[in-house]
Amino acid sequence: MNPSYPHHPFGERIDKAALQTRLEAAQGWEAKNRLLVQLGRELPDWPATLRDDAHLVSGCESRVWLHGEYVDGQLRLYADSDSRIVKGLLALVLTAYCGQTAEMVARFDAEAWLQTLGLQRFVSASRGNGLRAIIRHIREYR
Amino acid sequence: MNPSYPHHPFGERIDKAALQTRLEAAQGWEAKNRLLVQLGRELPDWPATLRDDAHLVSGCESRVWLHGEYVDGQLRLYADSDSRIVKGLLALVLTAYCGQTAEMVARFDAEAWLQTLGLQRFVSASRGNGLRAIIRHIREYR
Amino acid sequence: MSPQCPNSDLFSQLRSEFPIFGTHPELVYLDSAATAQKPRCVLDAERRFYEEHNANVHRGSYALAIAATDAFENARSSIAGLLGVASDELIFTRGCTEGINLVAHSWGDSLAAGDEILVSTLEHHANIVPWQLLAQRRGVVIRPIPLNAAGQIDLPAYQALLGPRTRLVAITQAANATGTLPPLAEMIAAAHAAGALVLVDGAQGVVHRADGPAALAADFYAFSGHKVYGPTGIGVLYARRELLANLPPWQGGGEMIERVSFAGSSFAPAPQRFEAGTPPIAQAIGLATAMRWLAALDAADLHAHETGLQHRLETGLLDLPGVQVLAAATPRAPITALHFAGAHAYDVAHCLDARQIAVRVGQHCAHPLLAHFGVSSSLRVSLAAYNTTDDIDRFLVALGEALELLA
Amino acid sequence: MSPQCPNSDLFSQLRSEFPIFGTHPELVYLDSAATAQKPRCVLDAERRFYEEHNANVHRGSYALAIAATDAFENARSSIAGLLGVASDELIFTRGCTEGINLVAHSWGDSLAAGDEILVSTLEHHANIVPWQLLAQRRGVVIRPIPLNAAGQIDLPAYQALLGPRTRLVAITQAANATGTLPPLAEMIAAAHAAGALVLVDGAQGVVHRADGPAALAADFYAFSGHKVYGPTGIGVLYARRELLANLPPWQGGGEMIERVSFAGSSFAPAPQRFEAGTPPIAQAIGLATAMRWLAALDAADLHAHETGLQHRLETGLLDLPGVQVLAAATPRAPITALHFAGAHAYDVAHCLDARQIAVRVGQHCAHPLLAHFGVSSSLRVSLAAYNTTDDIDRFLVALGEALELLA
Ligand SMILES: Cc1ncc(COP(=O)(O)O)c(C=O)c1O
Ligand SMILES: Cc1ncc(COP(=O)(O)O)c(C=O)c1O
Repeated sequence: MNPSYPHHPFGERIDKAALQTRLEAAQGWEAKNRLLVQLGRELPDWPATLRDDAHLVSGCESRVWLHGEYVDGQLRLYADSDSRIVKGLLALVLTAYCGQTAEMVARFDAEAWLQTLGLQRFVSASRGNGLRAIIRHIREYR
Repeated sequence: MNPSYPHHPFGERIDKAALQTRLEAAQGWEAKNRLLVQLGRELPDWPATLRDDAHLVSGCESRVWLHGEYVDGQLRLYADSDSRIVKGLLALVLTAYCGQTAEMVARFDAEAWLQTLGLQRFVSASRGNGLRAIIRHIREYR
Repeated sequence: MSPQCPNSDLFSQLRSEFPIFGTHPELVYLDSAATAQKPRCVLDAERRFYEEHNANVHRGSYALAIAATDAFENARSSIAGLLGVASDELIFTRGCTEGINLVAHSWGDSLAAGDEILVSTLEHHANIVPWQLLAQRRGVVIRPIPLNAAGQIDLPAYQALLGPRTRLVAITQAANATGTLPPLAEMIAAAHAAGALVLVDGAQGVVHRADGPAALAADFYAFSGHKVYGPTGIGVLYARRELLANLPPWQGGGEMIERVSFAGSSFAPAPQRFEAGTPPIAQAIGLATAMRWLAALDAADLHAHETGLQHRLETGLLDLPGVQVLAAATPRAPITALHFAGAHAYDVAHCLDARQIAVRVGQHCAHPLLAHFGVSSSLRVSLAAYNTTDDIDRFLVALGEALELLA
Repeated sequence: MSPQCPNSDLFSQLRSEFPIFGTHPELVYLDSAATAQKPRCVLDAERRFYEEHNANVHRGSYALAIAATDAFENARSSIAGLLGVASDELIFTRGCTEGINLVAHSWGDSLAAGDEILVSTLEHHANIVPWQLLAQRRGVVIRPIPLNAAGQIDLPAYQALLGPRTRLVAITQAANATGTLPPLAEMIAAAHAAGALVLVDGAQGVVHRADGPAALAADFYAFSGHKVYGPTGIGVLYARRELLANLPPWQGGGEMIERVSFAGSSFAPAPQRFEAGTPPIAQAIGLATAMRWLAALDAADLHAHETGLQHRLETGLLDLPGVQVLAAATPRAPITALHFAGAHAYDVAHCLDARQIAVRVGQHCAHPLLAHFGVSSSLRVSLAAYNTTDDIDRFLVALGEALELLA
């Protein structure tokens, strides 16, 4: 494990089922927003030195930095953003992908999952660009 | 008088009042069309040698040839077209202008007159181009 | 009519879907090649956009803007699906003319002096003048593809014109002035074999459910919304993805850029790179609705209906003296161009107009084609799905009387 | 509000003329600088055209085509009248962006390498990128007009840039990203004194009843219909008659020609020479309706209403910590751009969206201007006639809560 990327609980301590419960409890868009902000707070900021162009995912409205690598066949994934809400979204993405095998990463339909969580707004043709760019990036780690 | 342009009765034997009576009797567009065709027949064709570019009025849907000159201060006007209906219209124009002084030519509002005759269709922005080009031409004779 | 028109009932009901015929119940509209009338669903779709989703596209992050962007991009993918091509191969333009001009600039400006473009004599000015302007800019040579006596593309002459300098063949899917259908399949295959690209002007094709760009293997394909039952102010340019990827932008502005600074700007990928500024949003949605409406008609029924009416028309014309159908012997779209031995086409149209019969008269923005036939103007009858046998019969009666009056 | 807004009753009734607010009664629409909502009369006018007069223009000789042409040309003269210019000085385009591109090609392509165009740093990309593309084509030099610390045009620097090679000054009537109103009168006078032409981007001017091209003495003036309560897919380019008379065509096709043959073509006079192909007919009619609707509002009342709302907004912002108004000290159109010390503008906009408050966030197609302020994005509130004090109050409450949540 690379010590320079801050450790985060998503995909480990916090799993998809736990998040699903929390998101379902958040009724309505405003409550979901609050929850995303809260999740974003649980995702630690990266040190400024890592927030560089090499980690930047282009195609997002706010800046998103991403790092992934496979260790013993399992994906380790780290992410950061200058937007709190996008960080919340990244927390969801990390939960879905961290610790997964390459095959599962290739197969998992993150957009559909976010839809079931009531976050279709982030998956639409216009907003989806950022999310899609992130997922495309994740799928390219080897 | 220039003998090469065929003599016609409009503005002489046939005056505005006579035409007005005939047009008012023609109720509806179809009847007016018939009358225009008939008037057109009363306007003799030009000899082919005069149907040349020098006499052509551009800006008309069909070809229109025009000649005018002032003799003793009165306008002599001759016209021809390859369209029967336009010839009918030309017959009206000749009636309005032939024998008039330059001052009256400049002042006469042919479009308004045609409107009162129920021929507004020829005066509209799109159809009017041809008629307007003819009137502009007539006003330029000196 | 029944042999030619298996579904004439279905088609006679169509008329009621077009509000204009409610306003003008007596209107015999035979000028659909100039612009088609619009079914109610198209007008409703455009209005619904303004009333429910209006926002600018691609730039907003609020619900309304997302809905507007989705509606706009769904229109694109819906049209792409109907044409059998990918969404990112479709550029929204103002119309067919702008699409061809886009190609003439964005693709054409990379040509070298002496490169050749073959342009057929069947073309509308929209597929002639942009190439002439390009020729002036770049020294490109325009070679007219001649017609044979029947008014059809002279195929041997065309083959002879194709050469190592030929970069593009510009050819219509159907001649707007005579309806003539050129032998597109042969022509496109020959062009490709000679290493040239092909631009097909689909303005008169889409409305009659002709083959789309995929089936034709066209490199570029342009058409207008207003001629396919859609709104004015919208059109589509298709270009093959590999071509688009390498084309520079033509117009500059918002949407088509990635980054702008005074030091230099970088451009977005296709299709956005070619859609500078706010696009015709409501019109794209209206066009997609129109094309879905058209696609819902059975293609074979539509063809039988339209050609059946044209057959009835041309059979009826045989009874009238001095009437010539231009390019009569060529395969034709449901467009019939008439020339009269004894009457001026304008005068005939005028008489028809008095009976609310709308036909086009003149040179139909196709001077070279009319020049080929040696006529200075013609009267054109063009048909669409909403026309009826009654339209044809009223036209024939009125034409007969007009010719008598004018004789 | 009453001191700033003498007719707030009248304006609160205006909202009911906009169907979108019937569909979304809770919508707080603060993104009018991106696109304005449409009053019912505009939607009715467009629809009425399709239902009663639809035909192609300029080419038909039957009653419907004459009515369509008259409606289209009346739209042109109606708009010309409102702008105080002649009908034949107005070209219909797809929008502001296309108008500027037309000038950059038709006029710009006659420039020589080394000729200079001054472009202000306030500009929307639509008034930057076409000039950059021209620079690439012709070796023309683009000189940015810098801003002073307040975010206003640096007039002495501008004067110093004007020189014997200056051919054009491209300047907006109001900066879309900050609302800043540049000192147009001085700038235009100085440009003319230096022998340069001036293109004014009126995209954010017309909607607030700013001076038109005649009052400004602009040589070129472009704007979009969709930002002035009109339809998408339509815009207007004004150019002085003497300029137009000498400009070559840009796009080729129908309508813009006099004669076409393969030996060469001759072109129609302006404005037709610049309107190749079927124009956006219904949209032109919709735009004329929109501009007449706008002209029927009292200009002073409208100004008082919009600036009153902006004053209420900016007064309210003073109670919120960490909120900066960009270019606050410059005279501004009713556009207010915000930067937040402690929150990402996207996150704020997202929270507002949850309450149906629509604002624009990002770089507003004005990268150089945002770069000037050293911010990567801002949140923009832009106002129009239909906004109400309630809109402002709901925005302020929601903004306060969003900043708290995100702190
Ligand atoms: C100042 C300014 N100029 C030009 C434009 C471009 O207008 P359009 O996208 O309608 O062509 C805009 C629109 O955002 C603008 O605000
Ligand atoms: C064959 C053909 N090509 C191009 C055009 C031009 O279409 P638009 O005027 O809609 O741009 C037309 C329209 O008349 C046409 O018939």
